[in-house]
Amino acid sequence: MSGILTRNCVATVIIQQLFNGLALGMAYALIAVGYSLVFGILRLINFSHGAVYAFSAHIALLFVGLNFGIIPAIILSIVLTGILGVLIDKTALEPLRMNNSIPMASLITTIGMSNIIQNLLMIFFNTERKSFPAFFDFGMIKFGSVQVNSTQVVMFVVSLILLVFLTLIINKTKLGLAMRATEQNSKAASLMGINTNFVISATFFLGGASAAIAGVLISGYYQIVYPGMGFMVGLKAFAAAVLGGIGVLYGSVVGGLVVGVSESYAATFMGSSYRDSVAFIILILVLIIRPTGLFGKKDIKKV
Amino acid sequence: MDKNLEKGKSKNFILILESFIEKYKVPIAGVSALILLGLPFMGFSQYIMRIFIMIGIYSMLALGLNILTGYTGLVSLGHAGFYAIGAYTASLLSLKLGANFLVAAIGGAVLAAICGLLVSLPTLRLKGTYLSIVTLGFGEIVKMILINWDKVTNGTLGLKNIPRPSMFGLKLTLVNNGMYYLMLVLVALITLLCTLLIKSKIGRAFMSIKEDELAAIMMGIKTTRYKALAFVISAFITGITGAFYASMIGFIEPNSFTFDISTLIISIVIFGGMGTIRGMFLGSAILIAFPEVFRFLMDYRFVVYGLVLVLMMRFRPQGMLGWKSQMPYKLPKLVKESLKKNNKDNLKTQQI
Amino acid sequence: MKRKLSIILTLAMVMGTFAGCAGKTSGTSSQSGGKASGTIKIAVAGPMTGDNAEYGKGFVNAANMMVEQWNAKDGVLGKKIEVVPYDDKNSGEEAASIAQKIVSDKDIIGVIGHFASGVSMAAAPTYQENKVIEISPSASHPDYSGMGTYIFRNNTVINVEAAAGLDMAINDLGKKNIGIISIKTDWGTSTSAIVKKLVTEKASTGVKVVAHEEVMEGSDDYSPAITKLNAAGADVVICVGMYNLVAPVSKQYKQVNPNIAVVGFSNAYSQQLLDLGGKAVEGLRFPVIFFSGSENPKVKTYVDEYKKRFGSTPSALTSQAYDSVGILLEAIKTAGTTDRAKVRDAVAAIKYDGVTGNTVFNEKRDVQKSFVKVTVKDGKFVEIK
Amino acid sequence: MAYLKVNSITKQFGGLVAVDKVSFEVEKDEIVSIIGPNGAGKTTIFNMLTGVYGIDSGEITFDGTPIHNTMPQNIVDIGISRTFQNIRLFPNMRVIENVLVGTHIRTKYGFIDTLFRTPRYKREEAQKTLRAIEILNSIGLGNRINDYAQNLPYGEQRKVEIARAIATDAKIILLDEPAAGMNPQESEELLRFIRELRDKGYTIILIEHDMNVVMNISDRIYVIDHGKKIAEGLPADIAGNQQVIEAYLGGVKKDA
Repeated sequence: MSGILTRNCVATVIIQQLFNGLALGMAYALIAVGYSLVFGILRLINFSHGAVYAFSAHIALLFVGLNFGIIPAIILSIVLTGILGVLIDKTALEPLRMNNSIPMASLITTIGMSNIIQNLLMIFFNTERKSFPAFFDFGMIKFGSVQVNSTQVVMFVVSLILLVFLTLIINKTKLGLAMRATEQNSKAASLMGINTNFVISATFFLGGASAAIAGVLISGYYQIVYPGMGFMVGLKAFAAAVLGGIGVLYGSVVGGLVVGVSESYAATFMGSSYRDSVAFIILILVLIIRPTGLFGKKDIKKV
Repeated sequence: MDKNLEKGKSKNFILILESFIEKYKVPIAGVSALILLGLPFMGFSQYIMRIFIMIGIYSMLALGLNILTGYTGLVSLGHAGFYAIGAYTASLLSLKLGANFLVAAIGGAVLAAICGLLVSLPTLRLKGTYLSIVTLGFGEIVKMILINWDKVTNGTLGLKNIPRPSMFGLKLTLVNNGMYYLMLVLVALITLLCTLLIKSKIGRAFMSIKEDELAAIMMGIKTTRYKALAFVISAFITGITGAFYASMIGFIEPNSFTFDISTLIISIVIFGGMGTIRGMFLGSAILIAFPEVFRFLMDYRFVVYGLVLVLMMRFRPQGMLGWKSQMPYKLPKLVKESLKKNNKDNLKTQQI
Repeated sequence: MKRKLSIILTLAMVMGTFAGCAGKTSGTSSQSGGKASGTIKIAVAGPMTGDNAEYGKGFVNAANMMVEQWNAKDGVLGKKIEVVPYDDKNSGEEAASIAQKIVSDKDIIGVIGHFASGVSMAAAPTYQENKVIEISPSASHPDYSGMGTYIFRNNTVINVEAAAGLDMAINDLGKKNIGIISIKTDWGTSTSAIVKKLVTEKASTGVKVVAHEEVMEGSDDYSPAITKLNAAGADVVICVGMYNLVAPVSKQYKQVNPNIAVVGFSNAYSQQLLDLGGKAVEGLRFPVIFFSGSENPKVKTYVDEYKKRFGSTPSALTSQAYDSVGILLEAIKTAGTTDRAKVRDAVAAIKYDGVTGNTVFNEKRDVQKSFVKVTVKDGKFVEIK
Repeated sequence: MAYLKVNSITKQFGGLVAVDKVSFEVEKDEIVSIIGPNGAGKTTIFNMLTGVYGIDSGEITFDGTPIHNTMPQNIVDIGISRTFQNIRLFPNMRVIENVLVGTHIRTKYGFIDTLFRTPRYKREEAQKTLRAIEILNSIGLGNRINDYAQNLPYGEQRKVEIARAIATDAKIILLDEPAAGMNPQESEELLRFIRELRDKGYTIILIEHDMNVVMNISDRIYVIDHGKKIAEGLPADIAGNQQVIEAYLGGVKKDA
C-alpha cells in the first residue's frame, strides 16, 4: 500500500517539478532572446544584458511607485530600457566598431557596462529587495494533484507572443531584412545602402525591450526586485541561448526550457544548493560537444 | 600630417624615456629596490602596509592573468576560481596535514595548474567570447563546489585560523613585516618567471596566437598546446597567490572569490596595459589604492572599475603603460658577439 | 601628444595615490603620538555598499542616534563622541583590512560590528591582538565570542534562538512534521544544523524533520525546494533566512499549500518582510529580542524617534546595534577612563537596560536575553502573549 | 615520382564545389604558378595543401607520403610553408620576432631550458636569431629588423611574410599573390629573389594575378577556372591557349 502511495507521490513531484522548471525556463528564455538578437547581428555576447534586465525592473517599479499605474509603467520601462540598449551601443560599442577594435574589446566593454549599470542601480535604488506588484496573478490552476500557477501560464503565453512577434519582425519587415543582411555580411549590407548602424541600434533597442518584457514578467512572478537580480539569471539565460544555438530565437526558448527543467530536477534529486551549477555544466558540455548549440549553423573558416 | 607628427613626437618621448631607463637602469633598480625593502622602516601604519601587500597580491594575480589575456589573447573571466583553488588547497594542506607554507603553496599552485589544464582542454576549440564564458562558468562552479563540499571545505563557514608561514623558525606576520617581505620575494619570482617566459620561443608563440592565430598555426605552432600551457602557467601563478593570500588573511570563505574578483583582475590588466609587465604593478597600485584613498568614492568603486574597462577599451586599449618599446630589439649576447666578429672579418677582408 | 598626456596623467595619479597614503599615515601617527584628542571615537563596521548594505547603514543610523543623545548631555568623560563608519563590504578580506585601519587609530575605543559572523570572525583576531573592543550586534556563530577576551556580541547565540523557534513550531502551533528551508550561508548552515539536532532530541514526542532544503543566496525561485517539502508532508516550515528568504518562501509556499505554517527567526524581523511578503506572511511566527511594537515606553520613544529620522521601523539587528553603542559608552563612563583594558572589564560587568531588554554578558561574552514571540497579523507585527 | 603530387582533389562548401578533381604535379627546384580568375579556387587549393581544409576526395603526396587531411602544423613540419593573400603578419611584433616565430618549429629547446636559460637555450636562440637576420638581409630587410611589422609599407610586409615562411626551413614555399601591391621595381626585385630561392634548392608554388610576373618566372603553369583545371603547360603554351584567354576575358568582363 504505502509503496504505491510513495510511488504516486514521486510521480506527482516529478510532474510538479517539470512545471516548476518550465516556468523558470520560460524566464530564462525571455532573457536569452535578448542575447540571441544581439549575437545574431554582431557576433557579440552582450554581457550587460543581465544588468539591463535588472534596470528594466527597477524602472517599472519606479513608475509604479510614482502612481503611473502598472500598464503605463511597463510600457515606459520597455521604451526606456530599449533606449538604454541603444545608448550602450552608441556610447561604447559603436566607437569600437568604427576603430576596428579587437573582438575582446567589445566583450570587455559590455562587462564594464554591466558593472556600471548594476552598481548605479545599487546606489540609486538601494540593495534591498523590493516588492513588485503581482499584476497578473489569477490564483492556481489544478490538474489533479499537480498545480500550475496562473502567472506561469501568463509568462508562457507572453513569451510565445513575444517570440512570434520578434520572428515576424525579422522575417517579414524591411528592418528585419536589413537585420538579416547585416548579420550575413555587414560590409556588403552597408555597401548596398543599408544603414548598418541604424540596424544595429534597432537590434539593441529590441534586445533592451525584450529584456524589459522579461524584467516585468519575471518581477511580477517572483514579486522581488533588486539590483543584483540580473547576474545569475543573466548567466543562466546565456547558457540557455548557447544551448539553443545562440543567434537562433526559437533555440533560445528551447534552451531556456531545458535549462529551467534541468535545474528543477537537479534541485529535486541533488538538493537545491546544486541547482545553480546545472546551467554552467550544461553550458560547458554544449560548448565541448556542439559549440553551435542545438539549432545553430556552422561557420566556415575563412582564410 | 599633423597626426603623424604627433605620433612621431610621442614615439620620441617614449624613446627618450626608455633610453633614460636603459642608461640608468642600475641606479633606478637600486633605488626602487631600496625603497621597496625600506618601506617597513618608513613609519607606515599596519593599515598602509597591508594595502601595500594587497597591491603586491593583485600584481601577482594580474601577472598571472596577463600571461593568458595580455600575451596569448584569451580572456578569462574565472580567475577567481584558480585563486580559490590555490587558497583552499594550501590552507587545507597546512590545516589538516600541517604542511609548511612552501609545500602548501606549491600544492595549491599545482592543483590550480591542473585545473587550468582541465579548463583549457574543452576551451581550445572555442573562439574568443565562448572561451571567456566557459571560464566564467568554471569560476562559478568552483564556488559552488566550495560551498557544497562541506566535509572538506567547511562549506559557507569557510576555513579559519589558517597558519601564517614560518621560515627559518620565524613566524612571518604583518607586525614583523615578514608577510610584506614574503610578498616582495613572491612578486620578484613571478615577475622573473614571466620575463623569462616571454623572452623565448614560448613567449613568441603566445604572442603570435594573440596576434593572428591562423598565421601562428601556419607557422607550425601547436596552438592548442601553447594555449593550454598559457592556462597552466597562469593558473599556477594565480594559485600561488591564492595560497599567500589565505595565509595572510587567515580566514577564507567561498564568497572571498566572487566574479567581482575576476573582474577586478581584468580591470588591472587592461588598465595597466595588456602584454606588459610594468603595467601590472601600476594597474594594481592605482586600482587597489584608489578606493582606500578616495573613500568618498567607495559606493562608486565598482562603477569606477566598470568605467575603467569601458573608457580604456574606447580610448586607450593598450593600457596606461602599454606602449611598444622604441629601443632596438635586444639581440642575444652570442649573436652580438658573432655579428661583431663578422664585421671585423669583413673589415679585414676589405683591408686586404 | 595624447600618449604623453596619458602617461603624465598616470604618473600624477600614482603620485597622488601615494601622497594620499603618506598623508594619511602622518595624520594617524601624529594622533597616536600625541595625547588623546578631544573626541572619543566609536567605529561602526558593516556592509555599507553591496548586497547587504541596508544592515550596515542601519548600524550607522542607530549609532548616530545613540551618540547624539550622549553628546546632547556633554558626551562621555567630558568629551564629544564621534561615530566613524567603515565599509567592510561584508567580506572577510575587507573586514580584516578595515580592522587593521581601525586599530591604528588610537582614539577608537571600540567597534560596533561586523555584520555577518564569518566577517566578524575574520576581523576579530586583529581587534584582540590590539585590544580593541568588538561588539557585534549580529554575529551568531557559536565560536565567535570565543575568539578573544575583547570580542563581545549583543545577539543571542544560535542555539538559544533555534530552541525558541522550535518551541513555537512544536508547542505553540502543535506541529510535528517539520520542513526546513535554510539559506546556504555560514549562519543558515549552522542554525539549520542546530534545529535538526534539537529535533532529534525530541524524537520521542513524535516530532521529526521530514525534509531539509538548502537554497543559495540570490535565487528567487524556491518552487523546487517547496515542492519537495510539500511532497514530504511538512506541516510547518522553519525558514532559516533573512526577510529576503522568508518572504518569497512564504509567498511561493502558500500558493502550493495555503495552510502551511511558517516559523522564522529574529533576523527576518524587518519592515521589508511585510512589504515583500504581503498577505503571504500573515500568521508567520518568530522569536525576537526586540519588538518595535512593544508597549514599553523606552522602546516606543526609540522607535518613534528612529521612524521620524530615517523613515522606517528599526529592525532587531539595528536595535541591537543601538544598544551596543549604549553599552560601550556606559562602560566608558563607568570605567572613568578610555583605557581599553578597563573599559573592557566594565563592558564584561555591565548590566544595561536598553531597548532590547536587559543585557548581561556571561563568562563567554555572550548575552542571555528573553525572547518575545511575534507574529504577523493584518499586515503588522503583533506580540503573542 | 613527382616531388609534390596532387591527385584529383575535391572540396565542397555546402552545395558549392569550390575545387573539382584538380590534379597537378610539382618537381623539385621548380617554380610552378597556379593562375585563374578571381574565385577560381586557387586559394582553396593552397588551403588544402597546407591543411587548413581537409579534402573531400583525392590525394596529396609529398615526397611519396600522403599529406592530405593532416594537421597544418605537421605539414609545416614536413616542409611546406606559405604566405597569405591578405597579409597575415603579427602586426604588433617586430620584424625579427615575426621571422623568429617562423623558426619556432625548428627550435627544440623546452620549458625547462627557457626557465633556466640553459646553454642549449642560449645556443639555439643565437642560432635562430642569426638565421633570421640572414634571411632578412637576403630579402633586403636587413635595416628593418627592429621595426614593428604593422609600420612597414605593404611591399615590405609581403617580404616579411616570405621571410617568415622561409624561416620554417620549408622545402616547398607557397606564395599567394606575392607581388600584389608592389610597384614594378619592387616586383622585379621580388622576381629575382624568388629565382634565387629556387636556385638555393627551394621549390616554389605561386598564385599570381600579374601575368607579367607569371610569364616571367614560372617554369610551368596550371590554369584553374570555376574549381576545375582548364590548362597546364609552359608559359609560352599558356599564353596562346584559347580557353585560358576566354576564361580571363570572361573574368575581366565579370569584373567590369
